[in-house]
Amino acid sequence: MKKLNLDYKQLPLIATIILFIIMYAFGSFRYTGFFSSQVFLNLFIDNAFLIIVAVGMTFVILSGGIDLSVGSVIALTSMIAASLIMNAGLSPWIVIPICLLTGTLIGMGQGALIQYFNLQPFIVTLAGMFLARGLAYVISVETIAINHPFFSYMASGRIPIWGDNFISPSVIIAFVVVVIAVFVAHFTKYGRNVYAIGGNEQSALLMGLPVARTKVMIYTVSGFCASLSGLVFTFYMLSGYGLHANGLELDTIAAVVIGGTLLTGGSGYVAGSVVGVMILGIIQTVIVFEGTLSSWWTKIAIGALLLLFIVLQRVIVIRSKTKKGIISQH
Amino acid sequence: MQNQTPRLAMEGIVKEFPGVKALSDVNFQLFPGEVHALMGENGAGKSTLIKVLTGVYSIDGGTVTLEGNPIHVNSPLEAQELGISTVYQEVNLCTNLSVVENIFIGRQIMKKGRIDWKEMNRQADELLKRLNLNIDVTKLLSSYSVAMQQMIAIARALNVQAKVLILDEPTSSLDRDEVNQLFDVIRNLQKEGLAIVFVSHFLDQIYEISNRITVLRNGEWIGEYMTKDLPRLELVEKMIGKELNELTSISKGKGDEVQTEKRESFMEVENLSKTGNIQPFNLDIHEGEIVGLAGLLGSGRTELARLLFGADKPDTGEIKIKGVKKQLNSPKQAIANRIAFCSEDRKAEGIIPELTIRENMILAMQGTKGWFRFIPKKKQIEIADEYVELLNINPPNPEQLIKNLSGGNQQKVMLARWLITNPELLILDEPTRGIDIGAKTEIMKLMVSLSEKGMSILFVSSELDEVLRTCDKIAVLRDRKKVSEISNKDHKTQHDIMKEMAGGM
Amino acid sequence: MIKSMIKSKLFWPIVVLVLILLFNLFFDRGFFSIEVRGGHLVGSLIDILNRGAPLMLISIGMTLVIATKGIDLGVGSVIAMSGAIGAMSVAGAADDSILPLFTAIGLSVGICVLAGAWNGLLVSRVGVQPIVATLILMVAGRGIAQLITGGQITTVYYEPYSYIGGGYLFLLPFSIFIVAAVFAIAMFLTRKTAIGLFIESVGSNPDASRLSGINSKNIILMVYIFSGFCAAIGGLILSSNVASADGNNAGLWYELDAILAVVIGGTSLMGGRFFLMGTLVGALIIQSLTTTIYSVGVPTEYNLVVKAIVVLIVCLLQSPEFRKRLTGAFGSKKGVKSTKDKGVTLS
Amino acid sequence: GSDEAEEAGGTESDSTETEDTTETEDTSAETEGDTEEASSEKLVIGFSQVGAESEWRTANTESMKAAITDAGHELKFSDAQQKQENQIKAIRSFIAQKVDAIVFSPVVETGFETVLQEAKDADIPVFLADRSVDIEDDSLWVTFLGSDFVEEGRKAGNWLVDELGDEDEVNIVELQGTVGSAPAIDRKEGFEEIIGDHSNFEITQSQSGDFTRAKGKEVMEAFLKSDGDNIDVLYAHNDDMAIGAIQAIEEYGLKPAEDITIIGVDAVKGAFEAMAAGKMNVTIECNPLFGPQMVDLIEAYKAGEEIPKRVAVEESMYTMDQAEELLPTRQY
Ligand SMILES: Nc1ncnc2c1ncn2[C@@H]1O[C@H](COP(=O)(O)OP(=O)(O)OP(=O)(O)O)[C@@H](O)[C@H]1O
Ligand SMILES: Nc1ncnc2c1ncn2[C@@H]1O[C@H](COP(=O)(O)OP(=O)(O)OP(=O)(O)O)[C@@H](O)[C@H]1O
Ligand SMILES: [Mg+2]
Ligand SMILES: [Mg+2]
Repeated sequence: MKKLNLDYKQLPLIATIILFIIMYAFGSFRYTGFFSSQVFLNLFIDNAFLIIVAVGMTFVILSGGIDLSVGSVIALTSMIAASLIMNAGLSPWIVIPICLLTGTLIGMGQGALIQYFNLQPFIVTLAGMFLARGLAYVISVETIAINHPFFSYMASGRIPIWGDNFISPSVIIAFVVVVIAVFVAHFTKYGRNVYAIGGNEQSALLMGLPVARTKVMIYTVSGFCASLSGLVFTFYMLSGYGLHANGLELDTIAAVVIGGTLLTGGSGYVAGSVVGVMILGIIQTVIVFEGTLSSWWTKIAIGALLLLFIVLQRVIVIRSKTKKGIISQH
Repeated sequence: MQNQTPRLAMEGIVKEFPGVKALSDVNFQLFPGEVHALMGENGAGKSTLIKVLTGVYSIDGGTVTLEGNPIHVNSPLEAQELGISTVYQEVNLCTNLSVVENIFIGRQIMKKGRIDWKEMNRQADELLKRLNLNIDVTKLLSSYSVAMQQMIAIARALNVQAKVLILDEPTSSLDRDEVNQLFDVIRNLQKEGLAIVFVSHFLDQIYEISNRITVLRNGEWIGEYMTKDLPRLELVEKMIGKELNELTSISKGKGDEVQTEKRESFMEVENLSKTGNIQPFNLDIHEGEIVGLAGLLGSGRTELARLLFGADKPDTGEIKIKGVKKQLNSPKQAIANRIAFCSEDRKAEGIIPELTIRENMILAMQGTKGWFRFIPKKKQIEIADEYVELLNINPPNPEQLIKNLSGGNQQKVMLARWLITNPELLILDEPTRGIDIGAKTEIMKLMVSLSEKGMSILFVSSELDEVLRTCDKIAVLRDRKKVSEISNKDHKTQHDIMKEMAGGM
Repeated sequence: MIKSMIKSKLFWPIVVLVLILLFNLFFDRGFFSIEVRGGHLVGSLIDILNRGAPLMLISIGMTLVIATKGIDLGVGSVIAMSGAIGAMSVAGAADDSILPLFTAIGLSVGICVLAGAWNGLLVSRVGVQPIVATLILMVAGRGIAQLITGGQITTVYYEPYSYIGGGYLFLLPFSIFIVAAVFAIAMFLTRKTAIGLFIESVGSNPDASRLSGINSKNIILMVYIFSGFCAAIGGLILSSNVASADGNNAGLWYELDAILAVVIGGTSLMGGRFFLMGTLVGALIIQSLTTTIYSVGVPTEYNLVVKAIVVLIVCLLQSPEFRKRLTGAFGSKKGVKSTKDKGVTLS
Repeated sequence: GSDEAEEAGGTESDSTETEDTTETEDTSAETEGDTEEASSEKLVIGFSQVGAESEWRTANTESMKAAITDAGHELKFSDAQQKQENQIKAIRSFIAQKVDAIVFSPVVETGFETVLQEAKDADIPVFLADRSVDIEDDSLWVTFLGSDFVEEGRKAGNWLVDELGDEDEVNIVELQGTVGSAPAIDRKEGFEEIIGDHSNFEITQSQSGDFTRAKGKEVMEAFLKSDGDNIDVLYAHNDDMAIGAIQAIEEYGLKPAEDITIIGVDAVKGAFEAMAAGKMNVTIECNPLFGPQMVDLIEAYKAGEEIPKRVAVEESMYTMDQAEELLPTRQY
């Protein structure tokens, strides 16, 4: 009985993983060169930054909120990093904390507005999205290339795993973030409070949980993750640019939701979001390997694959739910 | 007792909502080791007083002292930290979390910087056993009924070292056994010197457990009395502010029994079941008959009622309405067949919080009329005014948002919603939950008079005396199975039914 | 009287709108002047109405979707699709017949309504979360629009087509009449039939609505269809206004502006009560802001910063907590009184 | 394909001579000869395009695709949807698929070091199309074939100075491209460079029109409203915005190309139509049809030839009076 119950809660996650495996198998059969461990690792290398924002976003969505500012915060971070390193000539050890602090403060500001003035997260973070990107433009509308040994190392450093396969330092950062987030979500009071607030904010308040503090914290963490992701993105791109990560917030939300987290809050897993990111990544990889789609068919194909995933996920979840009804009779 | 310093004292408390003065100049004293009942009609201000005390609402005037020290509570969190543990009227737990979490959240057991789930599960099990509950604590709260959730909320409140324990209508959907368990626990805590505030509309319970009573009426403080010095009748008079004499005189005109038999059957249910929820059962409901459903907590009464309303889809069996076989696959179809269902879970399945009293009332009726045959606003207002008056809803302003009403008044609006559809079969699942004694009597009377006019009623209630007083026939459920059907002709007693419920002792 | 005006959801948005318009007066004395030129009324205010027409339309549709606790991210792509279909179907038409115009309108509205129905079905029958369900159309719809136009910007030389978004009727731009008509339809459907009540009830508590015998699935389906309809007309106006169809750029980011307009107008993203009039004001605020940025000469790189600040100000003004603090800070007399309705936020 | 491009390039009659144009013609002539020999080997070419944000881009994609398949090679196409991260992912996938050559039009100039290094390590030659990258180590790519946006801006400026240099006071309004995009920045820079030397020219208003017709029209409307009678010249960073603006001007009651001189960039078909109708004065060509030229370069490289680091696309400038005649020959 106990086990079944666990399965039920994790069903969307399991469904997502199954779908990922199916997709991967499909790609491997269809395209030569797809079934290589490096292609698989590339999913992590190319999406490390997305994993990090998705982790922050998971907490926001678990609490029933949303954060649209993440893409712009990434752009702003990249811009600050680039201009401070290249134009002001500062050392990375000063620049990195400044970058992280900027994102964290933006997140905290958003959280405070949402909590203390009772504003809707969608709108506050939408304004945050305009503001951060606007500030990035104010720094410069042009792209700034970064040419600094530390950044270059982070960009092209290869950490060999087995054989010829390698990952980048960013993957390690993402991995650490995920591990910490899983721990926080399941083994700390803060993490559980996030779930409670997402389940029912009013109840959480009446149960005497520190709702205000937790909510501000949630957006702060998301801001922090966005700026950390911005740094990883900057390593990835080796440049600062106001147009970086345009529309990334929607990808992030999609990844989190595909990973089985409910937008209404209160239910989902950090690990699910990682799988969600992987699914978006593999959709792209498949399309590139296909290599024959025109620009518009690319869009249509992405939409169709998204649809396929979401509908299959629903079908798996609904069918197992009804099955469970029958089992629990005994 | 009076000479001690009170553990908690509230003086001259004032609370205003836009347009409503919910509390004016209310006093309240609470001593260690006592159970202090807070009494008043629906909307008298009991819950508001509790919310003001625990920092849910800010205070507009007056002082609060805890053990002689003035305190300012700004949030439930602060109240908890001061040692005030509260169970609010509506179940305020998170249905997306497991039972353990709901009990422990905010004060989880930590080991080496992480939550110790194992230990928490163990302690939760233990705690619930004390309340005689044997449930899987790792399951989601949403898989349990409202009554069970209410018990869990109580368990949560008991799980702290508190100075003051506040219980706002904790027993509204519990049945006798649970109430006894709870009272045992309360008496123990009382002995340990805890000060307890208890709100209930059940006079029996008040007289059983409380030492003292404070009465509120319309947000005003009426007085404080020792329970043993205040006869019931007097208490009720103080609550409603007028004399009262016909309170006990409801019961179905039992002389009509013969007539009842002759009446046509409205609904015949055969072999209806839903796997995992309720085993196959048969049930006949005649026109103008009140059928009671009795059973222990979780015996499947709600499930049975939901099947009859099409809220859940049955797996087997069939339903005949007036001899014609019908498919009831959705509430919409059931309503089209003139069936109405007033859910026990008012918060989740009843009220539409953002809408007004009027809109909540006419919703089901409009539902039957569809999108385009809109009930004109004038007509809506007429209907709403009529029912506000009939059910004595307070505040008597149909344009008030329902979420701003007291629990009991919300319940009345729910009743009104279904009465307005003028159904042939009215299913009432714990309709008197949280309703004050005056209104309860009114509702009973209404039920009886409606049934005399030919309406069939399926009445689910945890209060056996209500069931006995009104029903023609009582179906008893045990372990999700209908075990017997008792005709309420020859003066059955609560004891007879309890025996069936518990399994023929 | 004044008190009830201030309490009205419309009050603060209107204040902001008026402020933005007045701000323009500093830069352009003739901002409020309206004159007749070439047989029609011209003036900045008319321009704002005209230019804001598509956004107003789309926001009307979005309001109903949001009232059901949903969201429609697909509108931008539907705009592109509608424009593409409309423009392609009149591409080779001759000026003298207006039949092709009606085919074009019929085709684009028809297909976009289907697109809306698609969203609605995904949300109501398959049970996909609205933001993801409509994200699919947001991505794929633009692809479809480009597929239709072959990735080119198709120019339309068929005069009647330009009338939708560029024509004049009784001195005024025709698009204003379209908005008025759609708004009237929406008002009628939601206030003179039960649909409005059902939308609010489904958005506020879907379970309770179902148990009250409301077919919430159909209501949800309906609002997405309506949103598709509004986007279709908005798309036609946009495309006809520039007499061309641009699959990639038409309607880009309109969904965010529309959501913004709805929220500025006082409708909560949590569903329930909705305010169509407020939405119109919200859309006008956004349009006037855009126009102001263009005409006042804000350097391009500051555009977004200005927009962010204005959005925040509007939202803050609408927040009772913020106003309380503001009055608390300025008039200590009122400060005492203002702590009163803190409880309202809770329930 | 290839002769069509020649035709478009060949029609230039009075093009403003620039230094690299001559150079280009030499290279293309040179590579032309070897086509037969090189194409005997079938190559797999990965082409990563920016997106499909404008019809210029679509024409470019088509030209590139057609040229590659017509030459008998296998094409792996990927559309980055205007996102650099997508483009990096695409290049990685090309490397994983072990293609023979990678052609790509970078979304932005910066940030491709890492992935280009990976390509180099895998011995895959990279050809830049349309836009360049900003990397010091130029061994990471073989050559850059594309237009010079700054030069386009200069051309526009020069034409304007030639045309209106004698007037006392010329007020210019500018419709910029998408904020931060390379063509927007460069076309502005080149134009200002020329205009800056002439004190009688002044840019009075400048706003972004996002490269779209709708925005171009909307912004122009606002310009006209605030200062309509004093606008002498419109400089739009692409033809689409100019076309949108023309409609705004007409609706405002002025005559485009007469009351307001209109300069566009790209030379898309729409611009020719507008010029033929006498509503637009000039458009600076930015030729997207360099697919065949690119294929030639790839084949030449595979054949072991020396390739210059920078190859310019043949481009010219078209004025109103040429429009009528050339209109039928425009393909995009
Ligand atoms: N948030 C609110 N806004 C406006 N009025 C409110 C609000 N909360 C409560 N009220 C009003 O305050 C009064 C007291 O309500 P309260 O909930 O305290 O009653 P109660 O004594 O607990 O009744 P019941 O027995 O029905 O629970 C009622 O008239 C109610 O309508
Ligand atoms: N003692 C129990 N042990 C385990 N589960 C229980 C118990 N009591 C109730 N439940 C759960 O609560 C759910 C509700 O049952 P149901 O609603 O039919 O109860 P009921 O007879 O209507 O009683 P009430 O309304 O008083 O809760 C059941 O699905 C069951 O899973
Ligand atoms: Mg109460
Ligand atoms: Mg029940």
